[in-house]
Amino acid sequence: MIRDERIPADELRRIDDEIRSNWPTGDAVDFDEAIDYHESLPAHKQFADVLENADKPLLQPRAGVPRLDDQIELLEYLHESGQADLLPTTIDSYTRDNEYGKAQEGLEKARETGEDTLNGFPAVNHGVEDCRNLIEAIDAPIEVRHGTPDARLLAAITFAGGFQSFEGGPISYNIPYTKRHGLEETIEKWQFVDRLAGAYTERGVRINREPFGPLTGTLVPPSIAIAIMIVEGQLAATQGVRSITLGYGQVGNVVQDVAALNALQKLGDEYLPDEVVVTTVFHEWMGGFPPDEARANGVISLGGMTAAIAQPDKVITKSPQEFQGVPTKEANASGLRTTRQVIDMAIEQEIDIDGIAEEQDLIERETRCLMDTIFEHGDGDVVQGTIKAFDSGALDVPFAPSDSARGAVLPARDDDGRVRIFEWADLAMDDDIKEIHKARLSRRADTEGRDQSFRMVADDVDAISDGKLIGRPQNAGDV
Amino acid sequence: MIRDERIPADELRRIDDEIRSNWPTGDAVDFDEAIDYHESLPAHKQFADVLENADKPLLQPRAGVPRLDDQIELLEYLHESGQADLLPTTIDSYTRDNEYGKAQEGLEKARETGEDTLNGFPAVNHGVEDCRNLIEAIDAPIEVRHGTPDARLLAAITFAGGFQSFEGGPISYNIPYTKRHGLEETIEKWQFVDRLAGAYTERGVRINREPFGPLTGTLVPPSIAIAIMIVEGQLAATQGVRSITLGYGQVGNVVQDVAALNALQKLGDEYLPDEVVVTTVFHEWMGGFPPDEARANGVISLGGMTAAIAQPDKVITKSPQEFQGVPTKEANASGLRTTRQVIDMAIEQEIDIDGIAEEQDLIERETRCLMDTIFEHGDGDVVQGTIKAFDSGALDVPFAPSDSARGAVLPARDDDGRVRIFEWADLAMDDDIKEIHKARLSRRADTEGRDQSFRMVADDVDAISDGKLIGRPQNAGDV
Amino acid sequence: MSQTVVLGVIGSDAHVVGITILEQAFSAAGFDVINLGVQTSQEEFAEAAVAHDAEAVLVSSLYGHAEQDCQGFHDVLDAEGVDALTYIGGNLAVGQDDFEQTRETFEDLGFDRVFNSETDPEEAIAALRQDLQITTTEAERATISS
Amino acid sequence: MSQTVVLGVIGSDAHVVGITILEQAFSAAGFDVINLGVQTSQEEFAEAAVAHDAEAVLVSSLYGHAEQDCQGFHDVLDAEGVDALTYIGGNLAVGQDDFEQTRETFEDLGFDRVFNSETDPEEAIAALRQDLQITTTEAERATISS
Repeated sequence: MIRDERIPADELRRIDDEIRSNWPTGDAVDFDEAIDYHESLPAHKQFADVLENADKPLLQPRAGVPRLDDQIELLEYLHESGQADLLPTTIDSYTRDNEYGKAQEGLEKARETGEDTLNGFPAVNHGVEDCRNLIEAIDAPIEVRHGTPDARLLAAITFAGGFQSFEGGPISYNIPYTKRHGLEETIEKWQFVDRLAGAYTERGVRINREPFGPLTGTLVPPSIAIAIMIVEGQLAATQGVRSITLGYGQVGNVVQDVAALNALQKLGDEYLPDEVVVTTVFHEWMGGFPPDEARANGVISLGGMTAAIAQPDKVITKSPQEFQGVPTKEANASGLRTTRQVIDMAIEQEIDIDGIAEEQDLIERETRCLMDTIFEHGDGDVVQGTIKAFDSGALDVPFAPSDSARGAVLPARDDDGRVRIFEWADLAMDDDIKEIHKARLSRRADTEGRDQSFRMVADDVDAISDGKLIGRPQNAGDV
Repeated sequence: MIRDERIPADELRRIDDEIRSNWPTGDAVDFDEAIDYHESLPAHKQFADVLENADKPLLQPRAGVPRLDDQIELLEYLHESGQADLLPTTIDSYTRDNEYGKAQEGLEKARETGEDTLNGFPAVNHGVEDCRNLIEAIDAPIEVRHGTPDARLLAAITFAGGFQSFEGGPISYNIPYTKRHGLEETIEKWQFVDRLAGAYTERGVRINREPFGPLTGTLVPPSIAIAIMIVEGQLAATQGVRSITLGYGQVGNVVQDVAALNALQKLGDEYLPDEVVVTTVFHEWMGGFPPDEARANGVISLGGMTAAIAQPDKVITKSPQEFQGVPTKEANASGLRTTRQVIDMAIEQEIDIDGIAEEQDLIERETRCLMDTIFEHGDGDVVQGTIKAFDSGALDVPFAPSDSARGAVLPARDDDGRVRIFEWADLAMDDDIKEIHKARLSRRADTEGRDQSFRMVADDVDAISDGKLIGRPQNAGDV
Repeated sequence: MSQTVVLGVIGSDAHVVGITILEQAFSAAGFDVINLGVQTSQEEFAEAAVAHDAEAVLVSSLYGHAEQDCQGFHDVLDAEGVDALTYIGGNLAVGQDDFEQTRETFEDLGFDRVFNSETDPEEAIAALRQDLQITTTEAERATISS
Repeated sequence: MSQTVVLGVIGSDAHVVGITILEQAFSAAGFDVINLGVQTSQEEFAEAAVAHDAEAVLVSSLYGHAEQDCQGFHDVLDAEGVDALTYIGGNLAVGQDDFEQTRETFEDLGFDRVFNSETDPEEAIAALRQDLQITTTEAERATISS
């Protein structure tokens, strides 16, 4: 039975040997040599140090193209023209499905035709040396971003390739991303990833790990996201990770977003072991964007404003072309600069908004309910607790495509635009908290002159892309 | 000696006849017929009613081109693609200088070549009928915006032409715009404009008047702007104007901007007669813009956010192309939609920021000092008081090019980014208020490790276009 | 006894929000909803319809490839002996300028009703009630007891 | 006795911020500043220099037409009998890529010193002190007493 226990060293080696044999580039990984390589990198490429010592929120975009030289050019552009502080390398879909053969075909075709035949950088196929060529070419720290349920080989190669930050986790890269991967399976795979990061950490090379906070990106109630962040942080810490960046996706209500980021940092510090340095990352709105760059810039700016107030350690930016999918590099850089301008104009201002402490208190109480139920479900073991709590529905994520989560919980905005829970299903939550949500949603229903119903949920899902925060009924809307 | 007294009816007629003889199009003005015309306009083109009854801030861009059909096309575009609620017609520079002959040449050349040979719409040359053609073509209220010291003929023709809102005033269209027009002269000219608006008002056609709040657009301390708005409001009210929109230009500190807009509304209601409906207009940042559309969108969005919190009646938007001058219609519409998105996402949120009441209180106390000194200088007459207070320096506007103001007052941002007064010169202000400003600026000086000096002023003037709010010294700046 | 509907997103489409809301709406209206979730194959729809003796199969598609994904769908249903109403809704064609044409395309493929992405769940429920000849009263009773 | 400088924006340029800050800086440094403001003609500069027996004439231009506005400026000064240092600063050319070339242009027009828009007021003050052979001590005394 899988439990929250550190993988023994010999088991680590055994799995490492096994997964590295899955693709020829695995051969080139040499742990000791990789440690030396990381030590040779200059201070401004040491991801965890740069992130943890920054005096204002660092900005990071999303970006990945198949060919090495194109990826270098893209990241250089985002660093120089976009003034990104941290850079990403987003991995292609075939690699996420462990289809290295198909990724190879795509990469070769990209090299032949010069076209982007993959939707990201196939780091496994590029192998250790080309990863290092990327690391060396770019004058800033780079994180691996993907969405891979089984990211073991990707981790082995990118860690040896000089990357010092790795997004994802067994819940956050499972529940929102795939339909049929079991939680037990992804937890096992990610224990290896974390254990490998822990092995580097033990040798003085702190690999930063970043659970994916936005989850399904669609009106996720803060406490659900935070509980899952804490669980993934705990799992990583058990395996020896010491630099953990907990994530949270903007819901668009400034008070709730600031409260959530505060709660995320506080509960992260509280629940994770003292030896872990906990930082936070704020994702600009991950839901549907307006099909209009001008309006999209408004959405992005509200994210920048929230970041200026909450001051997370990192912000993942969006581009004005979010609606249409992968942005041009110019649009990507534009999203970075819009965000930077708003943050830099607002961050020195004292903006203390009433009600943040109360909202934070509510989020913390909710999160503790969820953490308690996980603890109880697992009889003290967070791995078993997580699996069983998802199974019973005591832990759930709204709009989860995965069979591993019920997806029965439904959120809706209250009259102030804060995300509340409309349908609790079997989510473990104290009754008094449920009453608070119910009362807040009831106030909205009164304002709108309609019953609380799934119509609110549906309206809220589309609201921001339609130009509003709250999905009010049409007839009560515009003049 | 000119005083704050209503122009008698016969004198009104005499001046009206005289100024209408200055250019052939003046002939077509028939007051009684114009009243009928205004009454025939549908409710959604009645400017004052639309503005005063809106349930959220209405958006209005700037826009003016020489030819009628082009102006119609431009305003239609801004109304439809930009979703502007209120529309402008910006007048060309020759008309502002009363050079109707040169304006005529420009207009004829524009008609021949199809090029924009004037920087605005020469409404005097177009005359009553073409103004009405514009009013009829556009399905929204339209305001005349200009910058004309002697706008008497422009007012006579545009009022008869169906415009129901007219920007400007004797101080706000003098001090920031021209060097050598005396205040006494512009007050006399604007008394006629207001008296004419009052004559329409008396007959049931409320012409909305809007003093130009941003003044020099460069770090104007809120109390100075508000005092001048109140004076211009009083002068207009004396002449019979009953719908007055007081203006204020964003300084970029959210707390100070919200406090200033609150104070503007409160003091406007208090100082102006009960029969006047006082509304407020918020101008997005009027200082230097970043030479980068992405960053400009950030500046615009901070304005939108401020408007969502303060909820003025109207917002004058900027475009992302502000740096380069007159924007394309697409960029103009884009600034409108970015602003709309931010306002609509934030306006339903309860965002009560600490310290607004305190800042508002300070602004009100400062404004009362200035109003008191005007009253004293004029022995109870606001016209004489204004002229004499500007003359003595007791009333002053920073960075005023006009010889009518000392321009000796100098502002600088404090450590929170609020605009304070660094150099008081002879401005009439209580000592305890001066001490507050001094202490706030001293805190900034401490933070920056430098003395309070005009260097701060110079650095602050460029800060927003350089990507920050506060002009910190370079060496203490970025990492 | 309440009526059963099978619901799912066809093909490799992973858009989950729409069917989540449909599931809620049909459940609240008194139907038994079998939600197959995203990325559901033609065979899975057919098997579920048989296993649960479904009155209706509701297919959702939002990523623009519905026409390909539904080719031969009704043959598969027939082969499994499914005798149920079939509805489809969503963004059924990339750049669907003319919805009437899209409707015809999918009616030709064998669907009983075709909805665009703007359709309220209530509209689909009303249609299904009509097609299944459920009286509003019965349905309302179901809603109240749910 | 303190030295007098005449300051103004030449031509039809209305940029007031720069000279406002220069006025402050030169006053604080102990100079008597005659600020002619914006939109100042060549003749107005010359007249003011004569009337106030100025040691220096400081010309500002920010709208890119400085070269036109300054054609014949030194002839006007000579005609009025002005014997003063002349400095010019600001955005002196539209798209000034090569400032050295701009400097040469304006030195050829007769200016003693040419500054770009990035120049700190302190730099201009230091230059003027040097050109007028004012010792720093004297100037500092002036600053303290101001």
